[in-house]
Amino acid sequence: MTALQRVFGRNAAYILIAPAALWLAVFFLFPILSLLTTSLSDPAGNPVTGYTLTWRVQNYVEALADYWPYLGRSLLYAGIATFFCLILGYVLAYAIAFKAGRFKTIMLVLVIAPFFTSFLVRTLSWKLILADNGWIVETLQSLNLLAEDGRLLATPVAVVAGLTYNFLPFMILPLYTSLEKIDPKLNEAAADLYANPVQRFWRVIWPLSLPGVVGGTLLTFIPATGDYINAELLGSPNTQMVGNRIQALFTTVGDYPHAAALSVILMAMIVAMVLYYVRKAGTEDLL
Amino acid sequence: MSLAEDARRDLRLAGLTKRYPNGFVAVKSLDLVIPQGSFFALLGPSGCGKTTTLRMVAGLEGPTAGTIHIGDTDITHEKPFKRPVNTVFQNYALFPHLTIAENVEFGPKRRGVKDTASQVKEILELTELTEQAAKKPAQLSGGQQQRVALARALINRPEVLLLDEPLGALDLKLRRAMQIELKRIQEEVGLTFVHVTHDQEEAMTMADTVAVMNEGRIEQLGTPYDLYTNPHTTFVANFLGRSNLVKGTVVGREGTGADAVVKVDMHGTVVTIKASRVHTESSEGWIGIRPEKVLIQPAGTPLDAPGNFFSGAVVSEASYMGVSTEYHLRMPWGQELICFEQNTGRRGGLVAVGTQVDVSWRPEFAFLLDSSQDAGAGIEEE
Amino acid sequence: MSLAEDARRDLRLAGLTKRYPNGFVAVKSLDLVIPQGSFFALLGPSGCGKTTTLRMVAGLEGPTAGTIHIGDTDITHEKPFKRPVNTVFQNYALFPHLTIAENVEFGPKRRGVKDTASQVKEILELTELTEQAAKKPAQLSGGQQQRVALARALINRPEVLLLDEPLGALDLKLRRAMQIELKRIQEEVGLTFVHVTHDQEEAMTMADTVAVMNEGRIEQLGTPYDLYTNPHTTFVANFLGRSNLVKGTVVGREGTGADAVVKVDMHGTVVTIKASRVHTESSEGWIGIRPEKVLIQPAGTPLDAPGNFFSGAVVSEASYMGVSTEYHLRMPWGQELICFEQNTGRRGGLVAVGTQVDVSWRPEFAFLLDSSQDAGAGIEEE
Amino acid sequence: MTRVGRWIGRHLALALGLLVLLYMYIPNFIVALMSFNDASQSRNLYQFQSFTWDNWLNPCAPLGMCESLRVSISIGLLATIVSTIIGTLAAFALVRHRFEGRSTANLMVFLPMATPEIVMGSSLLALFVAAGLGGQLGFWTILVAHIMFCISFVVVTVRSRLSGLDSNLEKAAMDLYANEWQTFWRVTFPLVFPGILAAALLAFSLSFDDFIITNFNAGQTVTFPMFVWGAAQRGVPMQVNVIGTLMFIAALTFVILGEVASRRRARGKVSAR
Amino acid sequence: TRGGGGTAGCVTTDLSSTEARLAISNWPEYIDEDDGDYLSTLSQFQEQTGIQVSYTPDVNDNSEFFARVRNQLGACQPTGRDMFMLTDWMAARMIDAGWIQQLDKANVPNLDANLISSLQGVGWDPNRDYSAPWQSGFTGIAYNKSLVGEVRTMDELLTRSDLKGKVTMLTEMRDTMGLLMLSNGADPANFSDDDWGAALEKLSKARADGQIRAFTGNEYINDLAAGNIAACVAWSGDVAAAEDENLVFLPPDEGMMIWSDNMLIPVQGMHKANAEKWIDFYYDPKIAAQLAAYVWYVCPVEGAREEMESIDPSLVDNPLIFPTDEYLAQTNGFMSLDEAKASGYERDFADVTG
Ligand SMILES: Nc1ncnc2c1ncn2[C@@H]1O[C@H](COP(=O)(O)OP(=O)(O)OP(=O)(O)O)[C@@H](O)[C@H]1O
Ligand SMILES: Nc1ncnc2c1ncn2[C@@H]1O[C@H](COP(=O)(O)OP(=O)(O)OP(=O)(O)O)[C@@H](O)[C@H]1O
Ligand SMILES: NCCCCNCCCN
Ligand SMILES: [Mg+2]
Ligand SMILES: [Mg+2]
Repeated sequence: MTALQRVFGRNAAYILIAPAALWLAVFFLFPILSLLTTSLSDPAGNPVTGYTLTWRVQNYVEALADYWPYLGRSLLYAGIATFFCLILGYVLAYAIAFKAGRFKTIMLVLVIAPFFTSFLVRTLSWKLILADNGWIVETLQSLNLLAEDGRLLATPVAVVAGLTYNFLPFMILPLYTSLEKIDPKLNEAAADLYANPVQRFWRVIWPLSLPGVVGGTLLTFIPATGDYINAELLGSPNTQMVGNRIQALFTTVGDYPHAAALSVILMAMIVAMVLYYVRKAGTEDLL
Repeated sequence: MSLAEDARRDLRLAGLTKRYPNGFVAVKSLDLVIPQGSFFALLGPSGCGKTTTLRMVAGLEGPTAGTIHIGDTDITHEKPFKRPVNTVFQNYALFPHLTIAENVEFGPKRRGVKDTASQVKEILELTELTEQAAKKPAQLSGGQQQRVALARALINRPEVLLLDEPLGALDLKLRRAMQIELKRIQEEVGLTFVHVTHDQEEAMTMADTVAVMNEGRIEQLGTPYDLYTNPHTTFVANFLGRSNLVKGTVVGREGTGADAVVKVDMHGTVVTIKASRVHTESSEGWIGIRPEKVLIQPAGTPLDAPGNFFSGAVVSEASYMGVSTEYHLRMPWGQELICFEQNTGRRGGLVAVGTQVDVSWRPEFAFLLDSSQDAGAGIEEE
Repeated sequence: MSLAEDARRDLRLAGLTKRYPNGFVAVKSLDLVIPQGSFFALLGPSGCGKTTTLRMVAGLEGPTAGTIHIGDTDITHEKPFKRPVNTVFQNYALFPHLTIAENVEFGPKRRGVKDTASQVKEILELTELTEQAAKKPAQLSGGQQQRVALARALINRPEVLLLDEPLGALDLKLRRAMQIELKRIQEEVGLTFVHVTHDQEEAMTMADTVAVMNEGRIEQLGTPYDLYTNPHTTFVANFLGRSNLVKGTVVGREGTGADAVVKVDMHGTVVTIKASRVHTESSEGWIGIRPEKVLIQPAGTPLDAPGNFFSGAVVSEASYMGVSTEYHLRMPWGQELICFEQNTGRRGGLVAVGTQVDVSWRPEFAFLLDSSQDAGAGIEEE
Repeated sequence: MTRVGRWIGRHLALALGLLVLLYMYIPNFIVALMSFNDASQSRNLYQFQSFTWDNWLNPCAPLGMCESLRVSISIGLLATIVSTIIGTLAAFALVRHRFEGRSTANLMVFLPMATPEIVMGSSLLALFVAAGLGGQLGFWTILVAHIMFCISFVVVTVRSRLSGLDSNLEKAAMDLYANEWQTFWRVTFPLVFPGILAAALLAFSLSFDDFIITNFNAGQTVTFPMFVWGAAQRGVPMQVNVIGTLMFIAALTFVILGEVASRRRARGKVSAR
Repeated sequence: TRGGGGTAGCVTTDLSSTEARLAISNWPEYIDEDDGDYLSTLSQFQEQTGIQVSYTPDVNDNSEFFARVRNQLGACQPTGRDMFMLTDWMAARMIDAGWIQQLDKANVPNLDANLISSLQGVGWDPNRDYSAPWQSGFTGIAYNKSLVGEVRTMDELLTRSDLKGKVTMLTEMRDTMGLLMLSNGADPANFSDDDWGAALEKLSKARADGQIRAFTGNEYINDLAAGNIAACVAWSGDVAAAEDENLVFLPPDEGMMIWSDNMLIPVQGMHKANAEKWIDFYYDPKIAAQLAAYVWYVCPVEGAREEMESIDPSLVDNPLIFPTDEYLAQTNGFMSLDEAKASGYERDFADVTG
């Protein structure tokens, strides 16, 4: 390849990525830079008069010291929810990709359609279903799966269930797209070579769907970690996630520097985990 | 059927039918017994249903009707991974995420074989893939990929091995070498091979039994020699090798039993054909003669051939083909006959186009086919 | 080069080299001129770099070094869609989301041809796919898919058509019919065809020029007849058809110019080989003789063959192959020679294994190769 | 194995998948049910009280609700279109090209997902105000924000489809005279389409359902989730359930019509031959 | 102007004379709506004045609303609104920051004439130069009588075993902490850090015991009606307007909190005169009564009670709308706090609630 061509080839990539890069640079990176400044400002200021940048790294230390349990809880809840999403999502994505025949598109839309009903309305419905004197709780109680005064709402179970439910489509769609392109002939070949359905799954389908698994887990885990609405609506004071703290620091407390510092910590942590995960999953290619 | 036969693990297809969802019937009520340990070749034109048949045997396609047995076991609805059957896929179907070695050891690993290393090494050597062991399928040439498909099935030594054009992408030399290997393995272990191929020479040299398939049905089944020398239909006559088919009128039938013969008038010459080689009841028929049985000699020079003799033919085309030359001869009655002549060098050059030649063949090699059949069956119209 | 030659649109590869990212060099500094309007065949063992070469010509793979010209135009770095080149892919590469008809009309549509219907109809008829027009590729048999690949490229009538085993999945009849079509189209429009095939007969009958490729290099290039009758290396001798290679010692060189000959001692018999058929300078060499040139006769009966004559050979193997029979002969010096004999019916059956036979061939068909070369080159070791 | 056993075996995956789908619809059944709820006795109680058609007869009765729905749908559609286009382009660049700054670009893509919404919403607002747009907050600033957070989701979704796609088909297209543009539209796009469709659906649902970021940058514009959120403070009007159900029905009708049309087109083509 | 917000020079020309428009942000469900023959007060206002009102119920929470507009207000940019309604302490904060325009008293004669005496002379705006109460309300205890017996005190709420895990409190720090200080015998209108500490201690113990299920915004009312919670800290109007006979609102024995949401005109509100017409309109007793009959909050307008006779006589004696003096005697306001103090308390409170 001549040098000229190389330059042109490279330009093609830049031209393709330019709109997204510009948009994100202006409307995301720029604001995030101001967030960084805030995170290093003196918390003695207030939202009315503003804050002065004093390069106060202490904010980070304090935020971490005060709120690390929330960070841990967020990662835990999001991790569990992602795991459940992966299982449920895989089942459905697999069914759509390989079993839905000509109803593929319809089923795909069916996956997303529930989310056209407002988030809050759905959550209200869940609360109705899981209510303390609703039939689910009462059934569980009569089966002794739940203590007599036990409940589902305002427990970690409810928060994780809420996260799982609300992020499910974010898992299903990437999974579906990469499952759908697997040649069914490969599954047949594996069957022909003595692989039972379980082996076929783990040896052929799963490795070939890894791009979707990685994509789906990212789309689920990342936003779930920063989420606070589920904990707010379905949880109790004991199930608050880091998002709730950031929210509180920003609005009611009005302590922007610590809120910003905590946000930056959260983001950094997620980025680090994602990089590690992607390395581990052997799909660096995707990043 | 005798007890001994029952105990054998023959592959038996009965009334096997496949209708695809779009309504097309690819295989039409196929009945076939493939004896255990035989090398069975399935021949037929493109799209006649060979792959579909194999896929049903492997369990990858559910039959619309009919049954599949191995010995006494009904495997019609058995799951593919529980069948003692392996397939070399026409389109390879290699696992793109696994290396060549991993592709090959896939089967043994699934059956719980612990130490596959030596087996893999051996089969990769056999298929000359040792150097490719660590590559991914996408990095291989077409022929190399095909050999991986072969190795991947072969390593399992299944009771029944289905080979769907396993050597099509290989050059002649390699193909011959692989043929010998296949044959050796098959005989050594007594496996049943069902082999789809477009290489007639391959089918001829390797198979115990050949079936010619056409439009979802078996047209004729027999040893390669039988099929070639005594085809029962114009389709088989034309599809397996080439044939000259000349119109003839039956003028009489004589003798009985093994001695029975039929006399046929062919453009003025009466030829005698053994009853076992006659496959028509009607009074008209196609007299078939293979091109390599047609002998020629420039008019006037002596022709060493006791038998039917025609003079007045003219060479209309001559093509050099390495081992032999193909001549087209325009006969006095206007038809063109084909003649192959080995380039032994005896003649010291080709017979030139336009030369008047005498033509002869030995009558015992002729066969008589039903005149209602299309003389062009099995030859693709241009 | 004359002006007239310059104006022609020959395809010229110079120093063409391809190194894959993993470091493997698949094509090694290839130099090749393929005259405009010729039917060029590229032969070679699996993995020797044929597909890679074609892909560079089509612009689908960037060469590591070297240039590609059509006439005076350097197309080395031209985009694929700007080259007057089309390809029939070895693995078909059919568009899975388009019907057969849409696949076929893809090229014309892209070039802005308005009414493609009649063209498509015609080419589908030619490739016998009319009935499949509305199907998707996944619903076709292997051979049908290959024909779509062929039709899809052919419809464009490009200046240069690259055919990568375009007929490998077709049965013999259909293959022959397609060969005739290909040849007709090529001659009619004067296109340049570069044809990769494993069917030697196909290469022989169709190509004006054949190149034999081995390990990324061209071994020999010439007309099919030249290559077959006068191979320059043991690789070509073995790869193209089959050869008997017998050790011989040069005992003298005589004459000059066209009359020059070389005398070689072969196990006690001195044979004379034309200098133009001698490809070694050393005093030892391989005397090559094609199996179909080897004539046999049961010992004692007269043998019609003026030339080299050996008695004391024994038939060690005989295989019936339809048109002809292959015999293996154990020679007095222990070597096995191969002999083909056409089944003309003249002999009234095969020569039985164990029969003592006399062997002869005409010396003008022998060739002499370098003894430093491997007599087994081009034959796959087992 | 019995016939029944075989049938179950063959359809097990589908059955399980449908179960998951059913699970996703549990709240929607409640929503559909509630759309017939007569809540006039107790507005706060989100429980079925008595049956009525009223909500369906006057879906727009709650003040401002239908206007907010219109706003949300317009923003959703626009944000989907724009983010799907530029996100898809970016996915192509990231999968198909090795260029300097690629890993930076990758980081940029998933940082927005890692940013808590509240942070993103408020810092974006600060940017708009700094740019002197404080008074113009509304439709366009919401749109800009939505496009911004949808991009990442589109990139990740399309990328998982694109990676490992057989590039030989694109090469075949180029060989058949299709330039880069035609190759994209005729071959790549149809092959990647399921991924793009999935991405678009995700983008729409993200945009349509977003509350936090929108809330910051909406000015006085009210989107549907904002309306519902506000209304929920004292009891959701039952018409919200009607809208929820209608949206779902509309989506379904849309695909089914599209499917029918494309099938009819396909059939028309065949018979035309 | 007051405060240090630095927006002193941030004056707008009033476009009211040329533009008959008015943009208002208010809490949800805080105004009556047209319904069949019933003509809402808002429609009457538009008809009478010819002013086109763009009314948006987008204030859900004081702090959150503050976060949404503080950038614009601080930068002297329009928020797109001519008026919004905020609770006392937030109103004070904004006025203090200099972000609120002074009312032209001449334009709001009804305000001075009809504002009930209990709402006059608040510390943060003694003359009501900057604010006009929209509605007032009480914070007290609510319980579901179909589930539990009467809950009379905060101590009962925080300790009774039949309420365990079935109690919610408000995230509004001033409401929850105010009631807690009252139950400790402290005065929320004038308390010390020790008082604060003791109340917080009480709260955090209750939380640790699992007595408290959640801290909520307005949505507690659903859970209360649904039976997920049995008793809670609640706002008066919400419980009354829920029209569920099982739901009871009552002042704790130790007293309850009172608050108002105030109409404010931000500095960059460009239709000040129109906004003042609005204030004056709603201080007409007849209009005020009509509004109160719908929202069930305390009506800040003198004379509305008399007008109520003709609208809905059953509401005339409802203390939640027209509290008597002795009813008002048990109410308390919350001490005003400076930025730093407020932020510190909010942080303490948030640490317990989250
Ligand atoms: N992407 C790749 N990376 C590394 N090596 C490759 C790659 N593609 C092909 N090769 C190697 O290059 C060599 C030449 O490949 P090529 O496909 O050109 O062979 P070919 O002559 O067409 O063979 P065949 O007749 O089997 O199709 C082979 O040895 C193959 O393993
Ligand atoms: N999925 C399908 N749907 C509809 N028709 C199909 C399908 N698969 C194959 N066919 C048709 O069934 C017939 C038989 O196909 P099959 O693959 O068995 O042929 P084949 O004998 O293997 O041919 P080839 O030698 O070309 O590989 C063909 O005409 C083909 O078009
Ligand atoms: N639905 C109107 C509720 C108004 C509540 N105002 C909040 C006051 C907080 N102390
Ligand atoms: Mg086939
Ligand atoms: Mg190749």
